[in-house]
Amino acid sequence: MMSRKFQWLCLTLLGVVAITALPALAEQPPPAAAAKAQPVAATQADITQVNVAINTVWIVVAAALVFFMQAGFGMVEAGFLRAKNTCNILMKNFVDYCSASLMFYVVGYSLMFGGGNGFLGWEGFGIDWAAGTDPSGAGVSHHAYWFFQAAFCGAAATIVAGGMAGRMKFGAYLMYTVVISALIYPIVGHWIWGGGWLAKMDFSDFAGSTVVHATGGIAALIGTILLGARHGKYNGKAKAIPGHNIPIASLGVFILWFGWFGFNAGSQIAVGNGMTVAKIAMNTNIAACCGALAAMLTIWKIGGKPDLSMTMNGALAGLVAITAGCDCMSSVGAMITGTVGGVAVVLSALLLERLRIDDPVGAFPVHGINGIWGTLAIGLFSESSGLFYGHGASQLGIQALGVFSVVGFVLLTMGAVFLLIKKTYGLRVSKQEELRGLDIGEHGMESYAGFQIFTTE
Amino acid sequence: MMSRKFQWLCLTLLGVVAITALPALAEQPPPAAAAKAQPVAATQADITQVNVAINTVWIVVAAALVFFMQAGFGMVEAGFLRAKNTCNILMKNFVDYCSASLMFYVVGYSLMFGGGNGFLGWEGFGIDWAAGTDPSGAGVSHHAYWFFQAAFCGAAATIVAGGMAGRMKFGAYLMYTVVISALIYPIVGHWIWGGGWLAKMDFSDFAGSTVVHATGGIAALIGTILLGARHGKYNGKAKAIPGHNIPIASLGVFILWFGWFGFNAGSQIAVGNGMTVAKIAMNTNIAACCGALAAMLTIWKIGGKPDLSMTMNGALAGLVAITAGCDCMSSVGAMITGTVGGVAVVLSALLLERLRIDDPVGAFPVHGINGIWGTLAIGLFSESSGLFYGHGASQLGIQALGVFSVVGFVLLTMGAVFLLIKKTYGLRVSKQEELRGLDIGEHGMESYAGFQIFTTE
Amino acid sequence: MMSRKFQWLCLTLLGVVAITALPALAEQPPPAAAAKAQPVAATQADITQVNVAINTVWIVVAAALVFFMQAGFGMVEAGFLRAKNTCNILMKNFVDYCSASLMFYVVGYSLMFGGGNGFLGWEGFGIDWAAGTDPSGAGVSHHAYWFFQAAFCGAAATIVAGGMAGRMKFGAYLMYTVVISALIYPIVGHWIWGGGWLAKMDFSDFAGSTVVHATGGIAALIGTILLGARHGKYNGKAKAIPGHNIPIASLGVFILWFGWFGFNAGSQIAVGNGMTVAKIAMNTNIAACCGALAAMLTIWKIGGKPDLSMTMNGALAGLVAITAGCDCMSSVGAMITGTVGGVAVVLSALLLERLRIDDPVGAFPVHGINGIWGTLAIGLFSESSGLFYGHGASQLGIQALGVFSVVGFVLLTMGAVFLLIKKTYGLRVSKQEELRGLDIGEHGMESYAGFQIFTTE
Amino acid sequence: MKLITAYIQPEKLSDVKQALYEAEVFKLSVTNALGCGQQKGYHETYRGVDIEVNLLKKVRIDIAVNEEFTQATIDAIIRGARTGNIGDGKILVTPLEQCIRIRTGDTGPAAIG
Amino acid sequence: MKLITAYIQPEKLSDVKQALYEAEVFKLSVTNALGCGQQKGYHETYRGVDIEVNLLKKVRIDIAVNEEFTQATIDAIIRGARTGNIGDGKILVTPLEQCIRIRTGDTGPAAIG
Amino acid sequence: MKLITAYIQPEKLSDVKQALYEAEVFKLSVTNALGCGQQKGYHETYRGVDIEVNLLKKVRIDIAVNEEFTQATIDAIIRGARTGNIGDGKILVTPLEQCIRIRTGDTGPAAIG
Ligand SMILES: Nc1ncnc2c1ncn2[C@@H]1O[C@H](COP(=O)(O)OP(=O)(O)O)[C@@H](O)[C@H]1O
Ligand SMILES: Nc1ncnc2c1ncn2[C@@H]1O[C@H](COP(=O)(O)OP(=O)(O)O)[C@@H](O)[C@H]1O
Ligand SMILES: Nc1ncnc2c1ncn2[C@@H]1O[C@H](COP(=O)(O)OP(=O)(O)O)[C@@H](O)[C@H]1O
Repeated sequence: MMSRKFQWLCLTLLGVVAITALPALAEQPPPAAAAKAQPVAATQADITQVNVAINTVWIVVAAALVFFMQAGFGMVEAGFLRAKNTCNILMKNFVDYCSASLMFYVVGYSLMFGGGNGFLGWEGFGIDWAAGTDPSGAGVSHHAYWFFQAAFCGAAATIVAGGMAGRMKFGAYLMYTVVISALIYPIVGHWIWGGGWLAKMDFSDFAGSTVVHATGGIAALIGTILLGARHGKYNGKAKAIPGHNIPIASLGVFILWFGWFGFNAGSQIAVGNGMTVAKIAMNTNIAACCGALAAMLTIWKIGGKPDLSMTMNGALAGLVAITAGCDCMSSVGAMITGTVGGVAVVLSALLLERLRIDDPVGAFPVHGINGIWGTLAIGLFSESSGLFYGHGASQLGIQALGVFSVVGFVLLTMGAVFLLIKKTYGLRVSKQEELRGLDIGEHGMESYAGFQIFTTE
Repeated sequence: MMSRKFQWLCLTLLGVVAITALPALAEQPPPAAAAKAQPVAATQADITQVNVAINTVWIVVAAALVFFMQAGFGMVEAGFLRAKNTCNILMKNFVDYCSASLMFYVVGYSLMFGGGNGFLGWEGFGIDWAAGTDPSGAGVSHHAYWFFQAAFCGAAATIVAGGMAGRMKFGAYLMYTVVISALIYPIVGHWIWGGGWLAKMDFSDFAGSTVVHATGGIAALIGTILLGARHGKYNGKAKAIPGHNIPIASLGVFILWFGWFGFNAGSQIAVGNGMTVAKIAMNTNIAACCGALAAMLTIWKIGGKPDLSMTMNGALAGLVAITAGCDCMSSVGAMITGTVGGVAVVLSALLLERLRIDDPVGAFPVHGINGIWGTLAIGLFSESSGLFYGHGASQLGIQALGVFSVVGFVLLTMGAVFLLIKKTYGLRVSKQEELRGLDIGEHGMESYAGFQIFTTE
Repeated sequence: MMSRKFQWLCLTLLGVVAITALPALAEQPPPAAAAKAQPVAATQADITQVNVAINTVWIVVAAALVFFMQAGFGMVEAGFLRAKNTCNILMKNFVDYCSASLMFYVVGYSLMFGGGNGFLGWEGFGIDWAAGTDPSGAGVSHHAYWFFQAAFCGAAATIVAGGMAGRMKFGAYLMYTVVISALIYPIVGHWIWGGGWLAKMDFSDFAGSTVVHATGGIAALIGTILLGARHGKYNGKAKAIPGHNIPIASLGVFILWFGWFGFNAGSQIAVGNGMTVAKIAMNTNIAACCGALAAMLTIWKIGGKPDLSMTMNGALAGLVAITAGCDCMSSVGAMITGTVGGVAVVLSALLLERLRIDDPVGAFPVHGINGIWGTLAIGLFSESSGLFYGHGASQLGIQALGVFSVVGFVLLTMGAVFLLIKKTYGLRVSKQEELRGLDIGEHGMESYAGFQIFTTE
Repeated sequence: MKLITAYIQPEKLSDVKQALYEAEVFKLSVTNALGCGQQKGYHETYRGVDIEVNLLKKVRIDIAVNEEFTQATIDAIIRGARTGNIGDGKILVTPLEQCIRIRTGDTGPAAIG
Repeated sequence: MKLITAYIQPEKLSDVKQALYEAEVFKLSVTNALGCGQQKGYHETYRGVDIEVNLLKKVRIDIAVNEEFTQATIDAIIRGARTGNIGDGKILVTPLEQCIRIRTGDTGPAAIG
Repeated sequence: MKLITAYIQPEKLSDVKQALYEAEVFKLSVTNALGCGQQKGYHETYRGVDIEVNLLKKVRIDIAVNEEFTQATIDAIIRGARTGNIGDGKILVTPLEQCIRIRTGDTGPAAIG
């Protein structure tokens, strides 16, 4: 029963509200619009400033959305692992974003967007460039542009965490994350977005299927191979190790999808008349839908039941795939790109299992395979240069060359980095720590204190 | 102890950061504003384009927010069910959005907004309309408008999942979801927002209390009745079946509330001077607050304790109720509408229990009852046509007629659809599968692998 | 196996999609831009209106982000507590936002922003002010400004919940929340943002390190002291009581960080050319990163392992610290401010433990200590008035005076309020209820029905 | 005195409790368990990889009874838990030498109920 | 050898562990359990619908002891767990025929400790 | 008949199941448990505050067997669970007076398997 003492409080409160609010019911004139101005003529400079304001608000909102994807990555990865490794993956997810931001501030932004040669930028470290507008031509300040790009750098860095989860040393991860965000990602980015050699060839990757996703996905693949499978994963035949918190993973997928509207549509920094922004948002959405449905039907056919985790991977696959061409494809092109992505993610995940490469969250199938596919898809479905729109195969060739170069570059450099860490500091925790869980071993804490959880494998 | 090997890394890093950043401390001139333009006069066409840009950015952000509500629905529904049915509801939630997007792309948008007669639109399937501006008059492209509207369609479709949760076949749900998003929702939408017969009568439903929520809520009601209660729910007297993850449900409510600012304020697509957008946001917020508090006090009085799940339903009830009239009510009107909504949701949930209609998440009380109430509330509190503002009862009559028609239409059509599925494919899983949980039965996976969970009912 | 009945459905669907979509592949002309207008000249009034539109959209989006922080607070607090008190903290989190909104509508906004004296505003209760523009000078309506500010008020109110969690009566919390949001917060706000005495002295607190965070943090400290520690926390030596759901807490931190872009960058309501908005967003991000890394390294050194919960507190500490000076610091200033915040949060949390003050989520270290530090940091690092930029110590003096006054005022008033509640209604639940958990005692429900959870302490 | 331990299907718990109640057995302890018996378990696939689940969810009930209640208790459990399908479970009876009520220190048969 | 099984209030676990420690009993196993006894349970309402909770949270402790430790162990448990309120719990003693240490293969009384 | 109860390291469960399977013991029940033995536990710090964890995660296995299977079962458990490290666990054997198959009502040795 609501206590007496308490009832008077509520009643009094309601009374106060009622009395104070009553006059407002009678009449509540809206605040006046901005004070009436003299009809002084406006100039194009005014229009330009307004457009810069719109672009800035847009890019800041979009950057915040891309930042929020970090939460999505964290939840997806945590949910797809076992409970005993959850704190570890969340910690990696925090720390890679933080260190990526810092590294990208100190060196990355300059390597990527600074003037330089075709391979590397070299200008204005610490973002202390002389006054000037951002590289995108939308008139926004370097600060805004940095914020947007730093969030992208964080995304590339964090993709790897999922593939190597459940057995990688935390310290080794810190080392890796510094290297990718300070060097590898900015170099690839310079080639494609910073005026580098691929940009000059008209290689096209609008929002980063290659720059962000293929880079992260390939790094995850080589890291996963060098690290080896989780203990118990391939004793005899391959064993499924189910994720421990599917609701949180599903939330993560929604957060990623939500953030992707900032990732893709935000990459059109100059809003202009908004047509392209709208088209990108539509394409992004429809490709994700097709990817999810295609993955569901594929795994349903193969495995006998519509598996939720694969369906979620399918949505992400569609998003990754459409990232490169969201601006230049028709919505039907986007549907096909997403559908193929959804099928590809299932098949490549099953292939990895067969090859006994243990990628617990599907980092490579989602980001690697679909980053590549999405980049190539431009050569097929671009309305202005695609093969299926009668523009010949030259764009496709350029796309293939670009993807091939980036994959090769990342394989070599990240392979070397991981090997180096392996030989010196060590990549992998002890078997004993792996069995008990990295949460306790690396961080001295548990994710679900008090909960009864079987840790029998 | 932080390992030695590691300490040098950190120190070196900090050093590098410090050294590189130092010059920036000394002086860091901000990037210059957009280059100084010649004072060329701006025209109204420039202003129009700028306004379209603002409207587009606004609608894309709002659409992303509405999309994100899908995550909110998923979390609320999952949290209010038992652990064993969680994957199933999440899967439904994914798939209905995906299929709604696709269906709304292929046919729905055209049935809803295409020119046609008072009952149905019929124009431009596959959104390949000739150039032209969107139906809202805000000058944004069809792509932007479609994206916004598709997210609404997804919301209407997903409401039903909660009411029928815990026993409905996944295949049956797929069938239902195609029908509602390709046909039922677009038809109702055409009547009210697409220039149909109710629109012509000045029926008023600003952001969809009727179009989205009553449609979804009524479909949920008829589906729930035809499906029957969950096993064990009404053996002897009604038994509560508590939700398994209240924190995640609470997060879901916040996500919905957050998204609702896009849902309601975003429906004012033409931003203009922003006054209406701001007013809507304020009304939306205040109605939700009143709904939550009213529901809390009501259940506290009735049940003896302030029940969190009812309080959360109350917030949603307030949001649903204010959706129709958020643009035309004063904030006091919004407070009353929300408060009544909060009381109504508790009473109608208890009534459902008494009638032995098993709606696990309160889909009908929240969306059905409050969708209806919110629509009628316009007839009472609209500042321009409401009874209490001295404008007579004619608006109220129109509102009642409109709601009555929609409720009747949805009851009949969705009733027929569910009956048809029931007779052919079957609506309900086997008792054995229901007891073990739909996660294993329908999807072959568990939501919380490793966790010890009692599944004694 | 996917059932036969079902396969035809899928195939048919795919067929329909394909057929309907095919024509679109062939040709899909984009909708035309807004109809060609006559070259009529635009006036400055048009530009002003456009700017108001931009500012309004910006503030509404920012306000929605700040609202969403409420979810972040809820998740962080819930995750850091034990499972048995989770519903209670979530309920408090809901109710304080709702009552803060209501109280801030009825009285708070007027006390804070109404004309009055240096101590208190007194104008326009129930927001029925005569037409006029908002106090920020950005031309947005009172409704927009209220919405933004109300979300801030909710944040100040909810900070306390975490510190006093796990043993405070729900009724007592309701009383507290009414007082802080109707009186204490608006008065402090008036001093600093409403033209009060501190504002007149050029005390600087851009987005509320003092107004929001120090106020909430100090109230939490005094409340926590008056309430006493949780049962079993300090039997013999201090015992750690680990949080029960770290993934959800980590999500909460990301949500807060995400919302903080609205909190800080949104406080620059007049977007202008966007430079300041961008700078704020960048500073906010970089300070959070530095705070997280600094806290991680500090706890690693002290405790021997990189503790995730402290790292998360560190990110929040950086955010709180940069809130005051995000507009006036260079990014290097922001880095230092954040780094110091991250170290400070760890040290002050350990100090509280030593003093046997039981603050389960670190409300005081995060919001109190860093609110104060961030305010003082302006006196050091402000580019226009800071000590380290050669502007002498006068700003620092003003900052210290302001912080000192606010801390004193809140300590006295909230101390009195909590004491009064303690003597009359009672602050604390019975030991029996505390042991069994407040979820059952106060709300009659459990957070994780069915889960096996040890409640051995 | 005897200690009766039964493994039953989880969803049968409330029926068993009801049956015990009717047999005037009011005290029992319940534990969550997994069991492997004639019931073969089932195959799931997670992300397309086979996963064999042969430890099924069961509920374990422990009841300390006085000699004369033994049969009645067993009968009640069977009444509540039997469906006739594989997986219905097992009842195990072990000798109980002593029983002590912590609150009062009562021992032996008097402490059971 | 005896097997001592006790059902106690969850929040008493650390006190019981402490008391056992003082009685030089260092080995035990703990399980989460639900119990139904003289304690009547309580009523909640969830969403306004009544819900009777009569299975209360308990903790189960199992200790294998050599004959001569039996009484000391029982006393220690009682010392740690007794509050005098209903719900304090029960101690059950069953005969233990054999005990084997897996690591060494030791059997009998030597393997207990 | 005997009731064999074993506390083992969680990660050894599948090896033990395999060993039992090879010894033709197909039925068992498994419970999640915490244990405190010679294994000393470990220290964590949470938010810088010390926290001593001395109840370690274990898995409890219960197997009802007929007399003649007793030794084979014990041997199988040892085969599956032994690593030679502290914490490998214990096996306890108690007398089982009766066993009833709920589905059929079979009793005694016939009901065990
Ligand atoms: N010999 C045994 N030892 C331990 N537990 C057993 C034994 N036999 C059965 N059980 C328990 O009883 C449950 C049901 O046994 P099962 O053989 O499937 O049923 P039924 O006897 O009806 O065929 C098992 O899952 C297991 O938990
Ligand atoms: N006869 C019994 N068989 C099995 N468990 C019992 C029995 N009697 C008591 N228990 C366990 O002991 C717990 C406490 O018993 P209860 O009767 O409430 O306490 P008290 O003996 O102090 O009155 C019960 O919840 C139950 O778990
Ligand atoms: N006397 C006992 N009573 C109850 N459980 C015991 C006893 N001795 C050991 N155990 C259980 O066995 C587990 C392993 O025991 P431990 O002494 O650590 O291993 P080992 O015998 O290999 O040294 C303990 O964690 C506990 O669960």
